[in-house]
Amino acid sequence: YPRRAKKSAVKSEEFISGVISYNSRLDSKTLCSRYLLVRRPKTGLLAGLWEFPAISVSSQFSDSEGESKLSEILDKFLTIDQRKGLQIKHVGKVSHLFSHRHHVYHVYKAVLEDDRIVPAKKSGAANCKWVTKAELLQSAISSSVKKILELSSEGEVMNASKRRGQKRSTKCDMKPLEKFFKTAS
Amino acid sequence: YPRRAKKSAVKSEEFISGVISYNSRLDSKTLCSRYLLVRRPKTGLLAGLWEFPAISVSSQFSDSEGESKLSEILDKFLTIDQRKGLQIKHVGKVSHLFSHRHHVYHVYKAVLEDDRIVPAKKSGAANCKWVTKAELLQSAISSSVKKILELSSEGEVMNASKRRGQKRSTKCDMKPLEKFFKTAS
Amino acid sequence: YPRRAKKSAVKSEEFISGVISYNSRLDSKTLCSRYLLVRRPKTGLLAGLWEFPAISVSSQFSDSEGESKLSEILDKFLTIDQRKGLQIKHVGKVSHLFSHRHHVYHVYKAVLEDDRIVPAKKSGAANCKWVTKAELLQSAISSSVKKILELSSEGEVMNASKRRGQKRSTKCDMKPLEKFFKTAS
Amino acid sequence: MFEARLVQGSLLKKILETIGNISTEANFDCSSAGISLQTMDSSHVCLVSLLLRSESFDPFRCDRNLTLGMKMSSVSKILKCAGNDDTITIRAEEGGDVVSFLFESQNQDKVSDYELKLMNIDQEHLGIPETDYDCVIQIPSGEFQRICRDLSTIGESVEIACTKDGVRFSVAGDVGSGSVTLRQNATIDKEEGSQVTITMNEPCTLSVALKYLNFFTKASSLSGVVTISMNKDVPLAVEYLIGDTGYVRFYLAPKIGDDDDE
Amino acid sequence: MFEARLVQGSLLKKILETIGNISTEANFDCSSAGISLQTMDSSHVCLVSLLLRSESFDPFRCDRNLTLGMKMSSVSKILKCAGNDDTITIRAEEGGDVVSFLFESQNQDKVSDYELKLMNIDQEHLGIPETDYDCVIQIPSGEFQRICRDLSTIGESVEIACTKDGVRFSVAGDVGSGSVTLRQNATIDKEEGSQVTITMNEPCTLSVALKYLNFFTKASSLSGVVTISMNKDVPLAVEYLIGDTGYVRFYLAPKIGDDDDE
Amino acid sequence: MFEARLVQGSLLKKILETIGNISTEANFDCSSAGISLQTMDSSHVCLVSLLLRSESFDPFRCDRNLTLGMKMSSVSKILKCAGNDDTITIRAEEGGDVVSFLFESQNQDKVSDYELKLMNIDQEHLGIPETDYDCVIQIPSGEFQRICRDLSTIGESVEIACTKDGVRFSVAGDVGSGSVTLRQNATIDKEEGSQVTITMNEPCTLSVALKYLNFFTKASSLSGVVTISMNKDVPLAVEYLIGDTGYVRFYLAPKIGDDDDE
Repeated sequence: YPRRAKKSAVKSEEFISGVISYNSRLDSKTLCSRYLLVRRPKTGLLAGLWEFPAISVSSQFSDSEGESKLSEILDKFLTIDQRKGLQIKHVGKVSHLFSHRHHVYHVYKAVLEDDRIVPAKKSGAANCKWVTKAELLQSAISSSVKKILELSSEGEVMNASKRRGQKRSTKCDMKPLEKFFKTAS
Repeated sequence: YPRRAKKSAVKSEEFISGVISYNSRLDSKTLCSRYLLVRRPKTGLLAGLWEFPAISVSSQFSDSEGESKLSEILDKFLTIDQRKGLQIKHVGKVSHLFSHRHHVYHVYKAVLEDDRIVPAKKSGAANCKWVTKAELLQSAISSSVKKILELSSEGEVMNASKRRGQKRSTKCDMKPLEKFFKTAS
Repeated sequence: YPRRAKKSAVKSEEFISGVISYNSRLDSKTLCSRYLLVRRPKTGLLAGLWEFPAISVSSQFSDSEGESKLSEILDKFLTIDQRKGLQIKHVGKVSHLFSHRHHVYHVYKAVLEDDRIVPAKKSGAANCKWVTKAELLQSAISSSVKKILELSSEGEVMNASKRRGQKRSTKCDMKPLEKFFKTAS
Repeated sequence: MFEARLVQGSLLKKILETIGNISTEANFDCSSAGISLQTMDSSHVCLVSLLLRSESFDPFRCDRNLTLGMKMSSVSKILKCAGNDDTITIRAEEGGDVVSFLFESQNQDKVSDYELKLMNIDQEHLGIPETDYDCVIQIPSGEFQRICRDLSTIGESVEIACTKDGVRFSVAGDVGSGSVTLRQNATIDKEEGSQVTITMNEPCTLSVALKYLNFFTKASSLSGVVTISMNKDVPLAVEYLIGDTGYVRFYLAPKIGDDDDE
Repeated sequence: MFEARLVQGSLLKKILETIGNISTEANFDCSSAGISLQTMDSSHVCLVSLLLRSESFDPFRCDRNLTLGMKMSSVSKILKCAGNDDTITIRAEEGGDVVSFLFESQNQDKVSDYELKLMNIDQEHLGIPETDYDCVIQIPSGEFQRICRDLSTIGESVEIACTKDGVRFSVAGDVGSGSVTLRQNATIDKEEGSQVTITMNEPCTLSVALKYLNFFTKASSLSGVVTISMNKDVPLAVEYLIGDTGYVRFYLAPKIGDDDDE
Repeated sequence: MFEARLVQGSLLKKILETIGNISTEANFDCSSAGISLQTMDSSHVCLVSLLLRSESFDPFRCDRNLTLGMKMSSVSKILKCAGNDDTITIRAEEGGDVVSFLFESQNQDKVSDYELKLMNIDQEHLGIPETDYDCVIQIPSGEFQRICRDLSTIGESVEIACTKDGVRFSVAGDVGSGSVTLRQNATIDKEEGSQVTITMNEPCTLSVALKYLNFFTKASSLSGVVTISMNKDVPLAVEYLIGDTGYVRFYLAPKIGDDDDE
């Protein structure tokens, strides 16, 4: 998409972005996914917004450097048990142009196959939360977060139609209990 | 094989032919196979003879058209449960020259792995029967049916010798009960 | 390595050498391996020394001839049950230069995956023993035996570091009972 | 309208489990005589024939002959939901596409009602002639089940040899060989009527596949006694009576040729 | 310092097995009131809330409020090493990183001492308001467990419909459909107090997923009676009392929309 | 000719199951003294030694010393076909290639005869010297089995520490750590003779692998009491007596170095 003629005015920063999720199987037809969001610092760019955990990377990073950076993210937010079940895939990249910045997110998708080892968050992993897709879209997020989510969801609809037997449906027919009970203070 | 010089006198018709079978495991060394035969109409070409279910197809059919035509055959004769266990393979083709016709049968082999879901025939699938190879050869069949059977059996002897442990033997040491008890009227 | 200028003085003999072993799993971290050694005849070259079972082969042997010769070795020393669990790999070759001879050993590694079917030796397989690596190095062996052992062990350390969960460690923290009880006469 | 009420509902549970091992779908034929069923396994070497006479039920009503085609695993699932002491009532309408099962606990405090979709099942029935068998052996059903299970760990075929003194079951396999001999008029269990009884015209020997005998003996809970009938070179007959008003009979093709099962 | 001694140690074994099916890690909150726990499953559709009042224990000592975060499978492994008649004592120090479990056989001849590493578990608690439910049903716990298990072989959702006459559980699936009806004030088991009792403001119908009910009913060994409370469109509540001094309560989100579970 | 008849045939069934866990093939050595067996597992860290004296049998006949090599899984299959109350008779001919097992029911109405092909098994025997152990502990066999099973869910090695007051079994693993202490002369079971008894020269501590102890304790059904004998740095000895006329003894190599099992 369009770029300013004077490229040097826009600094391009690159990141590894981890879309970490797990699927709870509600019944033989219904899976309910939850994604890990982290909160940006209270000051600075996109202050206080929620996003997928990300970490800076140099623009010419190798595959192994990308995996290594992703590991740093995973180590920060997931317990050892949670890391055991991960299926990881490099799904592509998402660009976002700000007024004076250009961010490129190299998106990795990491899905926990065994849903029973959530919901504990890793000790010390503050300012993060596991949310459904609906809750994610209702959180304070930037548009690049939506683009990253769409990119990482691309394979899923196809898989749903191809897979016999247990379907992957994103339609959960039960609301989570937080809709009924408020979080205790 | 030989063709008349005046090709236009012989009309070539092409068919998808489905050799549908299941294997009953009598014991650790013995498998007993049964094949699905259907009866041709009482009038017309090869009237009243038994054959493998077949369906017309255009001469330049694609792979997916072939599979789609095969599906029509399977839907007509097999129940949903019976279709679950199918292993399907396109094994080749068989030609047969009549006095004024030329038939080409594109042979697909479909083997039901789970023998416990037979012998129910699909409701409405009249004029068909499941027979052993011996019973098949004793039925009223045309020579193209024998050729189709031979073509679809080509892999099996090889597999028998290569496979350790459970052998695929076509020698059943028990006669089916129809040899002892006649069908009730 | 160095060869005499007059090649014809040194006769080159080639062998298939089988490093046959099994692994006992002592606990989730410890595997203890044992190797099959056979004793050479009491007279002649390397008299009375222990070695991995070997069999002559022509110098231009094909893959299938190699496997066939290996089968002869396996048939001689292993029971049918012991042969069931074998994982076989052609790992390379080892040369050894004597004063007037040159031996080339084409080394095959055969590992029994199921340790419960040892220690019976095949009836009639005299002059052979199953030994740990430590016991092997303490036996009367030639230097080519050591080289063959090193060649066949090359993959193992690498596998140990790559494999998560159950580690392949060669450090057994229990001594075999032969260290405590002497063989009855 | 078809309606049949069985006070001893557990009988139906046991019957269904047995049939389900042999065939996955079968037709229950309902007439004024009662409920009958005949089905073969997929290899056509064994057949099960069931009869529950109308006297087994109270009440029993069958306005018109009706054929109820059912998937055995589905009926089993439903019958597993019945308590062992429940009364079971089967109901169906002519031309309907469901059969209903009503379970009532003894004090009627718990009532369960299940509906199962019927299937169209096209199976031929075989006519089984009345046969005068050379040997008819009565054995306690649990004993026969035990013997079949034991011998099937050793080999795949059993040779059954019956003389006036007793019956011998022999097997051979990779491990070795074995035989079990039961003597005539022996008392295996202390209970009265639990003897081994042989009625014989002439001695008879037959070999059959143990895999199928182990299916049949799942009906052992239906009756304390199993009756085995043999003629040379004809299918073995194995019968369990259901009270006074019914039976389950199994037929198994004999092994061809010599008794070697290798 | 925290110390709590439970003479009927088997209670703790049963409680732990139940919770472990729902969540893999949870915080045990210790205060002068007793031991409490609240955790949800990973899909956040069900919640278990446990309370063992301090009177359940003898002695009970809790100098300062303490949160003991444990991995359920690890606690289960340790509690499986307790004999069914053992006394169980739980001990922990403030600021410590282990919790210890002491098992004493009745005659004190066998004493087992286990230490479990604590975890930092960050789970939010939900506030569950006191609710006046439209229908409150008491059923023998074994009966409810049996019904949930039976119906889950037929379908995945159960519709619970309660009227003053009784409660009906309905299910539908590929095999067919079914319903079980229990009558009010019925006597299912001979034991006293094992009746079906319904307290009702107005009739109520709710659909829930059987998968989760089958987790809850693993607590059946804790109490002879289970109490099910329903309001339209709010989470179902399922409660098992633990003696006089505690309870385990489960909450399960209702199914949205119509009762069709397909 | 070798013939040995054991009235309590169930003993043989239990013995065979135990040995089969350790070694897949073994030689039964028959002499006028009785039947003995010695075999090690494939890692050579444990050994089982069996003796059934000739007085265990009636009759017992052994014309010439005989070695019967058998595959344990095959013998187990055959012995599973014996009833628990059957008499078992073992027979073999010198120079023959089979061993036969005769099972006779109590009233002789059911007689089973099995033949097993013998194997040539080339295993060395180890000479086990008479040892004066520092600690000899007698525990009810069921209790020891329970302890080994419990501790093996926590860790892989157990440290056994014996003093005059009692014996302590300790384990550590990923989950945490634990120890079980049994007091001297304690009464764990009400039955007479089911006490924990310690005979000690000096205190002793030994670490061994629980995996192998769990194999040994499968012999618990042979005897109400298990005797554990320990000396520092020599193999642990675990003995179950078989009536008055036999024993099964297990030896297990100790863990080297410190007691850390990681």
